[in-house]
Amino acid sequence: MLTPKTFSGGLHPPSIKATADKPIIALPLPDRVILHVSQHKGAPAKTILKIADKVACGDKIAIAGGFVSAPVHASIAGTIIGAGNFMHPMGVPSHAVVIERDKEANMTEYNYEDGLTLTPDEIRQRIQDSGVVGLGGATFPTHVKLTTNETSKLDTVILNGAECEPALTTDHRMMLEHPDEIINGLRLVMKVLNVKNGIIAIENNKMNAIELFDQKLAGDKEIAVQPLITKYPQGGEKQLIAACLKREIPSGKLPLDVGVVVINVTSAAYISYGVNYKMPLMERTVTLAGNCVKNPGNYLVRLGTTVADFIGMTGGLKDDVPLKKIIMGGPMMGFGLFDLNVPIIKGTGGILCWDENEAAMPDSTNCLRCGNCERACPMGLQPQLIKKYVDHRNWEDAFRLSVMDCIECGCCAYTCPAVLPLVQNMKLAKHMIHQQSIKDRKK
Amino acid sequence: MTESLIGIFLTAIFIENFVLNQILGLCPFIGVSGRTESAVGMGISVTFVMVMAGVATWAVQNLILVPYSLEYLQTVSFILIIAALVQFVEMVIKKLAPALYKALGVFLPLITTNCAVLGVALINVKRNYGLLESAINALGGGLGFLLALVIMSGIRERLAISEVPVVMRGAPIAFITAGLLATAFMGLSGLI
Amino acid sequence: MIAENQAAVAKRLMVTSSPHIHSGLTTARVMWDVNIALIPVLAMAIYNFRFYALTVILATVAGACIAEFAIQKFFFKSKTTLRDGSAIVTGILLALCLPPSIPAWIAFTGGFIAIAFGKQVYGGLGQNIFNPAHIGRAILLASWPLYMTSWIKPGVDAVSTATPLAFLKESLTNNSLLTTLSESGKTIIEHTMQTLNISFSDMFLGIGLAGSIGETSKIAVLIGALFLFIRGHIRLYAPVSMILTVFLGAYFVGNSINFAIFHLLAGGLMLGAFFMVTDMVTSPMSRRGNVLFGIGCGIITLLIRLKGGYPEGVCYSILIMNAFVPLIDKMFAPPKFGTGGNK
Amino acid sequence: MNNNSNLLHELTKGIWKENPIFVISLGLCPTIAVTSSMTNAIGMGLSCMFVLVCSNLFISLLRNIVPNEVRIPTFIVVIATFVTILDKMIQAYAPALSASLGIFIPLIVVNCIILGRAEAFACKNSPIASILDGIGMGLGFTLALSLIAFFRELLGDGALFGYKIPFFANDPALIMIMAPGGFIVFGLLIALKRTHDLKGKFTK
Amino acid sequence: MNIIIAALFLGILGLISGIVLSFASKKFEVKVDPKIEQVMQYIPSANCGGCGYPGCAALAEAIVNNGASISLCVAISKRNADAINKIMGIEKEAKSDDPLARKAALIRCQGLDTDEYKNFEYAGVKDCQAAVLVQNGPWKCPHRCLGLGSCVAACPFDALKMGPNNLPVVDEAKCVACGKCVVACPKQIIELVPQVKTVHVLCVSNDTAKDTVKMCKVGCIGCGICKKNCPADAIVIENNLAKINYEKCIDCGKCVEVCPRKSIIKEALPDI
Repeated sequence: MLTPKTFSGGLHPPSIKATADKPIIALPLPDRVILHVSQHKGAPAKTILKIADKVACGDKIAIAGGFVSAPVHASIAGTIIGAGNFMHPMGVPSHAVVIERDKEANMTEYNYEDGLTLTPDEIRQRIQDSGVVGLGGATFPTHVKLTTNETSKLDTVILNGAECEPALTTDHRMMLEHPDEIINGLRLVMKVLNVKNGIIAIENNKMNAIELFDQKLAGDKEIAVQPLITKYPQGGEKQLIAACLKREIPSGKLPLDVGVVVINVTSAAYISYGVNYKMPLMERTVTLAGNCVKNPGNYLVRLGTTVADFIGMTGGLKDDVPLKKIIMGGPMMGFGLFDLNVPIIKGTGGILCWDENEAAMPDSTNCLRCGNCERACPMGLQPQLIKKYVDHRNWEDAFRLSVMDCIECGCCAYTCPAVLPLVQNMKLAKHMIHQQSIKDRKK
Repeated sequence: MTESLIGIFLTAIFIENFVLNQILGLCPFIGVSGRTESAVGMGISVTFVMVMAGVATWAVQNLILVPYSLEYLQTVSFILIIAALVQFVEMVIKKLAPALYKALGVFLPLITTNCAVLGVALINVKRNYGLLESAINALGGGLGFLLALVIMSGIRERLAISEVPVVMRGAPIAFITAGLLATAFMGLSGLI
Repeated sequence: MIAENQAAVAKRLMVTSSPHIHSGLTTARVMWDVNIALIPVLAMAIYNFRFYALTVILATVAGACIAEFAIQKFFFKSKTTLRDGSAIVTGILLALCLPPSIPAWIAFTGGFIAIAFGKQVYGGLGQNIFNPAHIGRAILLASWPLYMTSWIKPGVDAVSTATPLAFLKESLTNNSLLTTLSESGKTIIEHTMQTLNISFSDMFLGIGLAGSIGETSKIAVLIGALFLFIRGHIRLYAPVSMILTVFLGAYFVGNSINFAIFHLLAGGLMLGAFFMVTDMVTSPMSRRGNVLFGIGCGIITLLIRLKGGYPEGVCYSILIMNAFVPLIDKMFAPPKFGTGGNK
Repeated sequence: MNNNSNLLHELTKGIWKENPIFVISLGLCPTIAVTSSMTNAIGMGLSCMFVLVCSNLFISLLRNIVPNEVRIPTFIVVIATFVTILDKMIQAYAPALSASLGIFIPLIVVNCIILGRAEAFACKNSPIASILDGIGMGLGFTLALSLIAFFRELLGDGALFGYKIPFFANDPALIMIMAPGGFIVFGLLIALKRTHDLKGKFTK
Repeated sequence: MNIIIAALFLGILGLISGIVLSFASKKFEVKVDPKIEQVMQYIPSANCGGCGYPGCAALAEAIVNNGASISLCVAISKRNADAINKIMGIEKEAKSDDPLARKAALIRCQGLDTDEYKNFEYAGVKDCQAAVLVQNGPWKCPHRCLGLGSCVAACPFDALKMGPNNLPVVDEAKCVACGKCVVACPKQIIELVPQVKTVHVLCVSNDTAKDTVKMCKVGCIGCGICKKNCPADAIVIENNLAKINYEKCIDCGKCVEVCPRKSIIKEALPDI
């Protein structure tokens, strides 16, 4: 095992990974799925089917709406019964297709073909067709990362198995249960990019995964397993590269600019399925946790299953613990839901059902200038100062302080003794500056 | 001799700070302490003019006014000299060093009516300082002004983004802060 | 299935921006921890100066709390923040740097001024530029110098005496005494300590020595500081650099280790370094900034002690450096990610 | 418009509505430097009023003769002349006041109120109106100075016009007659004036 | 004798200064924007620094180049200030003859502050845009006024206040129709409308009638009854939303009476 490494800044939120030793359970197919055309970063996909069309499992229902975009596939076989605006998990109604399950339909069969024998372009095309996006939560279409003219600059592919969000354990379980697919996915990506150096980066609170990969990759010259000292937000692309390779991505640049491509471990597994079996992304693993659910654990669930159905299929909520907050994603970066009839999308890594105690936050007070936020910020920003500029609606100075570099990891707000809504202020500033720059461009 | 010059110099900067102790030059102190960059420019300009004015007024006082017993023209002649000096310096810098003018020149007109400049001339006369002492006192006074201005600008930049109560915002809090700053600098009294 | 869940969610859900968890470290907890850390100092103070100390402490805390409450309630019409304990911290810290014999009404006024002019005019906790407790003390010292410079010996009855630093200052300006001393080969420190009948261990433990309420016992201060350090509320860059500056400076100036140790243990250096310099609101953010801040405090302290008009300079040195904090912060912004700098 | 009420307005506006210190913040140095006692404050205020009235009158008379380019130097010379006269007068008739006001008497030359009024008012208005403006502004200045001095002398020296006031004289807070006291009292008074303007709205 | 020396001295001093300065001004002449010089003529030149700029010349430059306001100057007379404004072309807003040109902001939402129409209780930064970033705001209706007062904060004239139902209220006497609030509102609810008109549609929802009914009690459903009853033909229905053409509107208030949803209101005539 290599010596564990880490990055500068960040912090140690309490490790509440109670579901780490719960094996992934495949849930039954839902009766109905809602598939949004916008489940990834970039342009929304374009629907190609209409109401009453029959679809088989894995059929494309929407094609990529641009280069930075990904197709959407039917996750169950059935009939399209609705298309139009449905509530998106982000709270804004957006275009979606509803499929009702045909209970008679047969499962689609997928045949194995060794992906490593294909040419890089073929592999990339298959990845693109499978609709795989960054499943760690960023949902950036994977094939875009693999399309570059500057392959000469690239030297490393990092598989992101840090999973630093407290409470989420899907990547951990994927690594334990599907290590071969993950390694295969990495090899496919390395082949596409013609890179000879692969790193699987795993935080050292997942020792069993590190040991498993060490064992699987013993003697491998190209791929190394890099343990990381557990720290949040190590799973962030920039922090991960800084931790593994001591390279810092300058402001406004991409991992590519320092010669690295980062892929989430679960994405790697689905790349393997997508290339070897031509199986599109129709399902994903979701961690269900929190005090309010009867059976917390890791579940394999079809995309488009509503949160209500999902919780119901796992056994439902406890009767005696009133639900206070539902979070889609992790406790640090996830977002609260108010409506359980929103579907699970490609980026959903967890559903947390919290009771009053778990959801409780202390009241805000004045900033004490303690500097905790500055020390915690992995991007070297000054959250307290930016917040003051935002309070005075001074977007220029907020911009000057590089608020656009903020990765919204939540370290500052987590550690702030005044419990200030720092991240929300950052988001607001980023939004306003973004809008301003759009306006300027239009001029 | 050297020791007493150093004494005059340090006293003028820290102990008898023009702004915080002598209470001179408050208008620009409150007016131009909004941003550190302006404060530095203003401070340097004042220092420059003060030294020149210190020397020029000494010359007029001791070479013309005293020999011809015209001391009663002190005020009139000093202010005229300072005004002319400032204008002259402004024009010279504007032509010869546009970059410097951009940084400092804009502050020059403000200095005519800065009572710290006239003040230093009057104090020099009152204390019977020689030429060198006058210049050193003026230099120290100017640097002290610069120091107070820069400190104040740093504080005010922070206050500008703080939640200062509405009635206190701007001049009131600036004065109270100046008062507290003066209190803090009282600790240096008796030094040297 | 859906209906069943909907029933469970009949009550509206809470929706907030991320992050959804918090470290649990709150302002109130920080402030009450500081109060707890002050207990050893308070205990030593009350042991040393009995009723005098108790009166002064109660008076300043009352002044501070009344100011906090009244200003927030009647002027700003906002919720009062008395409960977070910050006014009590200010009150206690002010009391700790006042002489025990000071009349209660002056102590009360000091507490009031500290909160009113040190803190509330700027908009309350976290907004102030200067350390409120020291503002209180500096204003009291300028206003009532007589009361503020008369000291008593520890004990039940008030026997007036001089603090070690005041005695040293007096001796340093007494030329004939200096010549006598140099003839007899005794150092000035020995002379001071013999006359006042104290030893270094007395100074460290705070036994039998005059001084302001909280500055006599260094060990009590260190215990409190250790507590704060373990709780993670203070960082040692500023206090250690301040103490080191004073120690080394005194060593080189006095050219004797005793002189340096004397300056280390005399006066309010420890109290100031660990409880005032570390005040989050009025100290710089960055590590380098804190070191610079500490060194500045140390230099000014030593200058005032050796050359200035006052025997003790900790309070003024911290106030003067407080004024520089915005500039120091501007100078040492944290290095942004991607620029290669290290934190 | 009624001519009389107009002139009355010129006289009274300086006292409250356009008070040179509290409203338009001009002439700050003497405001803080000489207000440690009521005597000094009133002495300074009246001195300023004298210079204001004289220079306003002269400048108003000269307003149509002086070319625009050299008006500022001319104003300064006029003001400096009257300041010198004043200085000599005070030295002769009130040497104690002269000693305590020190260099602040000659510094009236650079007091922004005087040049400001000359520029903003006297060089455009009739001599009568200019005199009234000078008296009004001078009164406003004097009042403001006395108000500050009232608090400072009472609290800092326990006295008014040098006469000890019982209770206050027991243990006066010396800081009030030093520089910091001046800054703080002045800051609080502007805040008070603003509170009045904002009708008691302290926070937004 | 003494007087002669004094006069001589002052005269010579003035002469020397004058000669040196006039020589220098020729020798070191630098072209400046003539506008700045024009402005300088009217600026007090007291150089007091009260405006926050380093001296009068700097203020003049800021006025000409950065659009600073002469009102910053504390010493200037009204006549000179007007003269400067004239140079800068900022004259007092000319009173247009067209009464429709005098506009004021209108808050086009009258959503009720009831829990029934809320998705969740919002807690966080008190800013409308910030609330939109959290699950699109707490209200079911995506067009509803968020009631966090971003427009109030944006108004430089103190013409907006938060009123009942957490909706902002416009003080038409103070409103100068600068449009800052229109930009500040993330929901595009605020519009500038002629002050003389009193009949307005207070809804911007272009959702279908079915959706709107679910989300609001007083939202326009685009039923068209107002359009049918309008004697002046001033109402059009676009995207499920009634719109008044203010040029045609005769302020009769007929539509107010017939609107089944009470989305159209007639306000009391402002005193102009």
